[in-house]
Amino acid sequence: MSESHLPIGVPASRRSASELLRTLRRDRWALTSAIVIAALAVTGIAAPLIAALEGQDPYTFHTELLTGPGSTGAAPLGGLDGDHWFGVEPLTGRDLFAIVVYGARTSFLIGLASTAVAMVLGVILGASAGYLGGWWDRIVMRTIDVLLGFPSLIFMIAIGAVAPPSLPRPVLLVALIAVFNWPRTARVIRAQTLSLRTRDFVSAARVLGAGPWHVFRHELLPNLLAPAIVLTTISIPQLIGLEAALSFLGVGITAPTPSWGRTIGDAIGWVQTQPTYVLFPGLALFAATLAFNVLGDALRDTLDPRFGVRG
Amino acid sequence: NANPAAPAPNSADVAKGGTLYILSDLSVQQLDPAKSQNLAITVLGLVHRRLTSWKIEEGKPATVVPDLATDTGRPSDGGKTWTFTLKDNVKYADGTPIVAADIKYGIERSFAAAFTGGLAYHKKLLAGADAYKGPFEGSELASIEVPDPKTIVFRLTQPYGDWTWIASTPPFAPVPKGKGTDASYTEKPIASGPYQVTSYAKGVEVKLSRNTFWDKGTDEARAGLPDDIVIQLGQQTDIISQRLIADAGNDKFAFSVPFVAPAQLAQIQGNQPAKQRLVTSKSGALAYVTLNTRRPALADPKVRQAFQYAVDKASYQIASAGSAELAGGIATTLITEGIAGREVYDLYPAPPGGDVEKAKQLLREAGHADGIGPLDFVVYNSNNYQKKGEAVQAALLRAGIKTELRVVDSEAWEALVTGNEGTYDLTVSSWQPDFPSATGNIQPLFDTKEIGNGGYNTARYSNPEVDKLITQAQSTVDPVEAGKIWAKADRLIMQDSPVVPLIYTRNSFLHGSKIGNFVIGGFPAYPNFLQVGLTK
Amino acid sequence: MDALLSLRDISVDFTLPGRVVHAARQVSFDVARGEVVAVVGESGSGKSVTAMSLLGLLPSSATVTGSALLGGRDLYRLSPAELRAVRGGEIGMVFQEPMSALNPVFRVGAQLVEAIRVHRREPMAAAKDRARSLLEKVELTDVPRIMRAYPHELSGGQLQRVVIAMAIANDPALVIADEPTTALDVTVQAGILALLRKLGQAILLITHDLGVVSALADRVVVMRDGEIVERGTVAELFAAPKTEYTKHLLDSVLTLGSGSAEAPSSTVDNAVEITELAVSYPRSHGVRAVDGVSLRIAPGEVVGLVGESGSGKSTVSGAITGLLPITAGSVRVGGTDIAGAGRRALKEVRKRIGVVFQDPASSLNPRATIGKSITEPLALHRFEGDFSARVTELLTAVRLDPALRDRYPHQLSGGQRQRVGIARALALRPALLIADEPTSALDVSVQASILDLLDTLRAEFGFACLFISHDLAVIERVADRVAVLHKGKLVEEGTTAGILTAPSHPYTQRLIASVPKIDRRWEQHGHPDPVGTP
Amino acid sequence: MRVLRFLAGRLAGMLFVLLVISLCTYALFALLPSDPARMSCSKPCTPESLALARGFMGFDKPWIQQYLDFLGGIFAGRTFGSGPTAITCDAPCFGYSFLQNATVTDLITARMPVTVSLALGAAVIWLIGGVALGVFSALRRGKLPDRLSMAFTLAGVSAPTFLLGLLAILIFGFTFNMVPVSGYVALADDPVGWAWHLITPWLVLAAVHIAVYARLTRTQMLEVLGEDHIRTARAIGLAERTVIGKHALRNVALPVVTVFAMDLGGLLGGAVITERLFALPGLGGLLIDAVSLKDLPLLLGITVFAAVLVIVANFLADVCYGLLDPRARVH
Ligand SMILES: Nc1ncnc2c1ncn2[C@@H]1O[C@H](COP(=O)(O)OP(=O)(O)OP(=O)(O)O)[C@@H](O)[C@H]1O
Ligand SMILES: Nc1ncnc2c1ncn2[C@@H]1O[C@H](COP(=O)(O)OP(=O)(O)OP(=O)(O)O)[C@@H](O)[C@H]1O
Ligand SMILES: [Mg+2]
Ligand SMILES: [Mg+2]
Repeated sequence: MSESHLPIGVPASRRSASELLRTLRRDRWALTSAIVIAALAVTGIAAPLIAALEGQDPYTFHTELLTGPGSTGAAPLGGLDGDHWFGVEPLTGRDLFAIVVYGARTSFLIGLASTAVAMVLGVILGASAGYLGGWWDRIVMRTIDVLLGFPSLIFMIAIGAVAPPSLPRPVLLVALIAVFNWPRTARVIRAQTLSLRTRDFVSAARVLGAGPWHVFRHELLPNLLAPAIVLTTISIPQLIGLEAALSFLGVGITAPTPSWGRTIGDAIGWVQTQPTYVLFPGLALFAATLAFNVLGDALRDTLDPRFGVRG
Repeated sequence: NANPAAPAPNSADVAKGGTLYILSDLSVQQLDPAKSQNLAITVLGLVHRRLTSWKIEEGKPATVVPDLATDTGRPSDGGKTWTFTLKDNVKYADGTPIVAADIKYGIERSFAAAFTGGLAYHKKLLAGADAYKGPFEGSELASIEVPDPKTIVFRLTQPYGDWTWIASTPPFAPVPKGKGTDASYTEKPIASGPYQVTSYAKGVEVKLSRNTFWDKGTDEARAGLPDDIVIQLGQQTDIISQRLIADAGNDKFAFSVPFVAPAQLAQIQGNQPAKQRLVTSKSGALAYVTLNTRRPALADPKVRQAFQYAVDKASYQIASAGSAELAGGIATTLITEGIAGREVYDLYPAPPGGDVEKAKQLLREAGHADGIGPLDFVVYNSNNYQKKGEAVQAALLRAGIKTELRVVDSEAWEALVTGNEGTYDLTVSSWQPDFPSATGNIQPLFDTKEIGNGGYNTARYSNPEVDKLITQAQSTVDPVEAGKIWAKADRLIMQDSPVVPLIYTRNSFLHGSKIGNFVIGGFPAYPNFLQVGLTK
Repeated sequence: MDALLSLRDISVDFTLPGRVVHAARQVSFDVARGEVVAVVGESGSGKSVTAMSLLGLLPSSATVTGSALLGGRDLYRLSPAELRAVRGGEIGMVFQEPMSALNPVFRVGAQLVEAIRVHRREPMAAAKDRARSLLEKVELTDVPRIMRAYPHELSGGQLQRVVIAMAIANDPALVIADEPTTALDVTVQAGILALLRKLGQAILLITHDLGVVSALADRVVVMRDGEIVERGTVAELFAAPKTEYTKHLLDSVLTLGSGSAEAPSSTVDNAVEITELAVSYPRSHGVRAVDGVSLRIAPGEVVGLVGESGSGKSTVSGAITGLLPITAGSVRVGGTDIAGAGRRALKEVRKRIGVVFQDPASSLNPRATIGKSITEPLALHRFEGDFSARVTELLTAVRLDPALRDRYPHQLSGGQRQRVGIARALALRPALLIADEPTSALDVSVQASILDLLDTLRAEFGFACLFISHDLAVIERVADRVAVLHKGKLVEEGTTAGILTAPSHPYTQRLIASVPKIDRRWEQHGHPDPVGTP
Repeated sequence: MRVLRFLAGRLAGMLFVLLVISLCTYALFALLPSDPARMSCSKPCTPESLALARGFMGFDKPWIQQYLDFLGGIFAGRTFGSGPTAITCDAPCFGYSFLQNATVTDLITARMPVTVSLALGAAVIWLIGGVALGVFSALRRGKLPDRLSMAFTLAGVSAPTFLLGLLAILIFGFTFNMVPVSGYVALADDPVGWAWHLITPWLVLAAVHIAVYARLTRTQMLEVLGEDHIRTARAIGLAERTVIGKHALRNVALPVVTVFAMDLGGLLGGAVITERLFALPGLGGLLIDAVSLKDLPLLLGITVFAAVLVIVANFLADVCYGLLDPRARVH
């Protein structure tokens, strides 16, 4: 055996970070996705600035702009022009670009936060149930059954009705979304753990004296990441939709603060008269979803040392 | 009809026969007269006749007409006693004649605990009804007398001029004495109207067919044209619109029960054939912003008056339906169009977009130079109310009135605004009476008795003078006289500004190309199901 | 010569991030019909990679150049359909690590039947019969159970024989056997070798066991560092090795009777004390894999555990480490009862145990680099000091290039992986080492180094050791005492010298008689009888 | 014996879960500001008429008592009111919907076939389609077909069901006039009509779910393809089709089965939006009615029923684990 080192040497410690970078450099899809995600995050954070570029805000009504048939403002392009880059919302004349930009704030950031919380909970509880088994497994699994079988709609209506307005909405939202979404991940992760836990390398760690946390962190987690990444990235649009549903029930970010999910929900009925209304926020959501999934794949590939399998 | 472009409904071509399809978004079709809250001219009216009914003509206020009775009721005792006589030869679908005792029994039945849920305006008015528990425990209601099979006499607790309208509500439909003891009566009611139920599939569809014993000659309210009627239940509103726009197959013979939503209205505006089949009411329910007078921030009438100028009724029109034309005319008074007694006036004249300066000035005068708020603005999450609320919110903000929208489920909203606590500042909603009398416009909304406990005085407005006028008007038998009193009350209330009238909400309905006689009168803002027919 | 297989200038390169590994370079040799060619050489010298390249089984990170002609067709340039016919049909392959070679979710029988039916349109029943007879041929007992078992329910040696059965299922013209007997005790090994001989197929035999070479091969190719360093007939090679490396290799061979380790220091407290241990597996219907075994290991003592494949050796080690639930009896390690110990006590005990698993492939986390796997115990038990230096130290000690620390397990050769396992077990300087076939994949020279290493460490720290091996010479070399397991029962126990020279149990006697010896006087005797007749 | 003990344990667990769910539902209703009797209150809804309605339906009692009555009804049946107007609900009585005038059991049984038809049909499509797409993607990892299939399936999850359904109706129903847009035909009456009416809803529902399956399959596939036993499968000469479709796929099954059980279990409790959109009289529509009309007895009945389905589906998934992967057996 012999090795010849190529010019680029990689220090072991920074391997995965630098490999991810390498992947990005090599994979144009992944690079684009990273850029899209970064752009959306910046958009969310700097929404007022970006809307100011266009010179609009998402709250001001422009009923004077609503011409079109029946003067609903619903035209195929919805009044898209140099002042209103995405056109305006029918019935109100609010600027759609500003709405989408501000919506990134709510949907993208809150959607992400709740996704993250749900996934962390799901992975930890699922893996611990599968690995530890016994009564802990039973408790977690029965809790999952309860949550999955629970009429969450009623629950949210009830919460919407009784939650004191003083409670910070983002916190409430993230908590609610997380509570109803971790079980799905947890079940998948548990199933995977059941199959992993008897493998020799897990046993090897155990006989080294590794406790459950160590086994989880060093043996299970790296092998569970692939499905976890998929479940995480795929659930983003659903959770953003859930955020919209919650705000509809009065639990979410209150109107008129824009959110993608709500705008899309409002816009569905207009798909024939003003397709741009659903198209722009829809594309934003789709772009975010696609970008996260592509990046998730890239991350998966980086984490998988057996990169490349012969077909 | 709101579309000048569209030709007049093809009433000339309607013919007897055919199958009519009614597309409903509801999944439960209540056909038990004791439990139904239907207006006199919708589905229930196809199956059940009552003592009186409504005559609906285009562009005219609704009038009361005799139905099973020979006239619209004869008041005596200053309006405390009302007597009706039944027509000859009126029969149920099984051929048995309808007798006065059946009307009495039908009304008594509505008092039973098992049959709550219908219109119950009669319950408080009939003497001695407070303690009455319905006919199934063996007792009869003494204040309804049936001296002979053709005559029925009602004794009321107070003189009540509108009893003739009350007699058109569902509980005044006949139920053969002793029948209808169980809950399933709604699925196989004994019909007195032109149609009887042939099949009832819960949540799916109800099929009606002709009642051969119904005699057109005795009925001036019903045309009874189609041979069969199919009510399709549980349909999605948008899909109903799309089906009717497409106008294919049986949908040619169909019309929509729910209103056409704004998005579809916009779509129809660009579709000439569909546009011809869109029928918009001339007027309708009063949409208004409620100012909770019991809240410190809104206790000052001057502050409340500022709202009258701050709102932007034009943007509300657009938010409701896209245009003033489709949304309905601007409202400045409380009594709605098509109702006797209505007087048009404007205490707070302003352009449709509001008068922001005036509003600011009033606020300044009231000591709120920096504006007020944030106020708790609750809206419910159906019928586009969220958008409408946002329009009001944006308009108020121009005058420095800050609000925070609180979106709640419609049931929760109902519980909140009709509950006893009244923890909200503003809300926006609309109101349409159940029968065309100004009572329905004023009393439920502004009578002190209607605050909390399920009452709809959501502004929690209490003015002894107004209360007095209400009692006075209700006991006036002469509609013209009563109308005058109601108009006075209307003005009085508006001076105190507990609500901001926005618009008289027009409702739009779509029907298939083979539907004729699809008419919406001055009141109510619904098509008259009883006259609809199919064209050849 | 009529070459069945002829390799020409085969080179295999792996592209890893930032570097290229030249695993095989310009490898050329021929295998004639019916001939057995042994490839021997240092662990990591490219034997397996070369073999796998023939069937196109290398991962896509590998680049293969050269040509491999099988009956005139270049294997590297076959169409997928042709390749499929060759795989399993013309060339049967026995993989080096049998324990991870089978699909864990299918029954062993089904996989064997499938291997048969890919190439022969046979009815199910016939294929099943054939499968059963194949399993019998490879000397498996309890065939019905094996057919029904899932791979993880079989012992290493049982699996190895299943894999061999699969390889020969369709009477291929050539069998590539990569370390085919590493998990087999000598009695079974002898049978398998005899079987392979009898089948008369050409065999490309990759092995580190020169005894096997001498018993089976016609010609030998010696590889080192990806290159062929020497080739010749078995006789030539053994008689007159040309290169230093081959000489060294031959010198490192351990033969039975070449001496044993010194006697143990006296015992105070037992490092391990097993009393009346019984273990039965959940699906074994009460049949006990280990039954009534009592054994103790004193501190500083090495106990060799030998026994037939499937006799329960790994089960005993599993019980000692607490990985398997005990059905009866007790296991005490350093005075602590393993079954009854609390989590903290268990952790304390385990801190002092090092374990080398029988299957190196699956005992390493596929997602962790070698370096990380080795530092794991250090981190776990808060080892003070420079991790990186310690890893370098350990890798060097097991004769691995410290640069391998950044590799992942699948990027190593079988022997390299095994040594990583050893390095990990030794990382914490354990007081008790449990080693399950720790040198089975190592060539004799590396094996010698490892055994020396163990000696040194033992002299320094005096750890106790349970050493499971099927290689009696190795046992003789390291063990103070030997215990012999047979069908789950301990049939014999005593000092190494005593047992190996004067075995009393018939199984042990058979075992010792079957040890293949390298016959250095090959040319005089002709082909020696590979079957050690009991 | 062990199996029996295990089953008994699980059964007890399930019953416990159902108790918790139903209890919580009742408690939640107590939390809600709206009153289930309100929907049966006369108009105008005076406090007296509300009290009357409440009393008849049994909503005047403390909620915990109502809950106990509900439990009692399951074993002993219930009667509401008295005299000739009394409503009886025979044991096992899971409640009576006053708004729909029927026992909850009758309502659910009437609606079940529709939902089952919808859910199962869609499930078949998305399971087969999703797994096939996932395998396809895995084999072309990182290439354009992989990305396209990902974008395609993600469009399905990203778009709200409502939008998908509406578009499907507009395009296939109205523009091309290919399929009916609403209604349900019983399988027994007319199998072709049944499928014909359901094909669009199936596709819509499948489009919503397919992405998860495609993505999970893809990632697990990549995971498995690197394992040694796949090499063995190839070495014995198996066709790539078999290597992928049998050896690799079986190892992919665990997460897919898990998600499938959850999705199917959830959907059998009602595919709310799809049913509404296509006017399919299934449990989803019933559930929405129950929620919006605050029909507590019906809601509770559907909740318990749906929970049973979810729990049973999850249980079956758990049982499958051992069959699919012997290493995942819980001992
Ligand atoms: N999980 C299991 N379920 C059922 N039987 C098992 C299981 N694991 C091992 N066995 C059986 O128990 C017996 C002892 O196995 P063990 O692995 O201890 O053998 P061994 O002595 O280590 O053999 P080898 O030298 O081949 O590795 C074998 O017959 C094996 O088939
Ligand atoms: N996937 C891979 N990526 C990178 N390097 C690899 C890979 N597989 C094998 N190697 C390297 O190639 C060399 C040859 O490996 P091979 O498996 O052929 O060794 P071997 O001769 O079979 O050794 P052993 O006797 O230990 O099994 C080794 O140094 C190994 O580290
Ligand atoms: Mg090798
Ligand atoms: Mg073993």
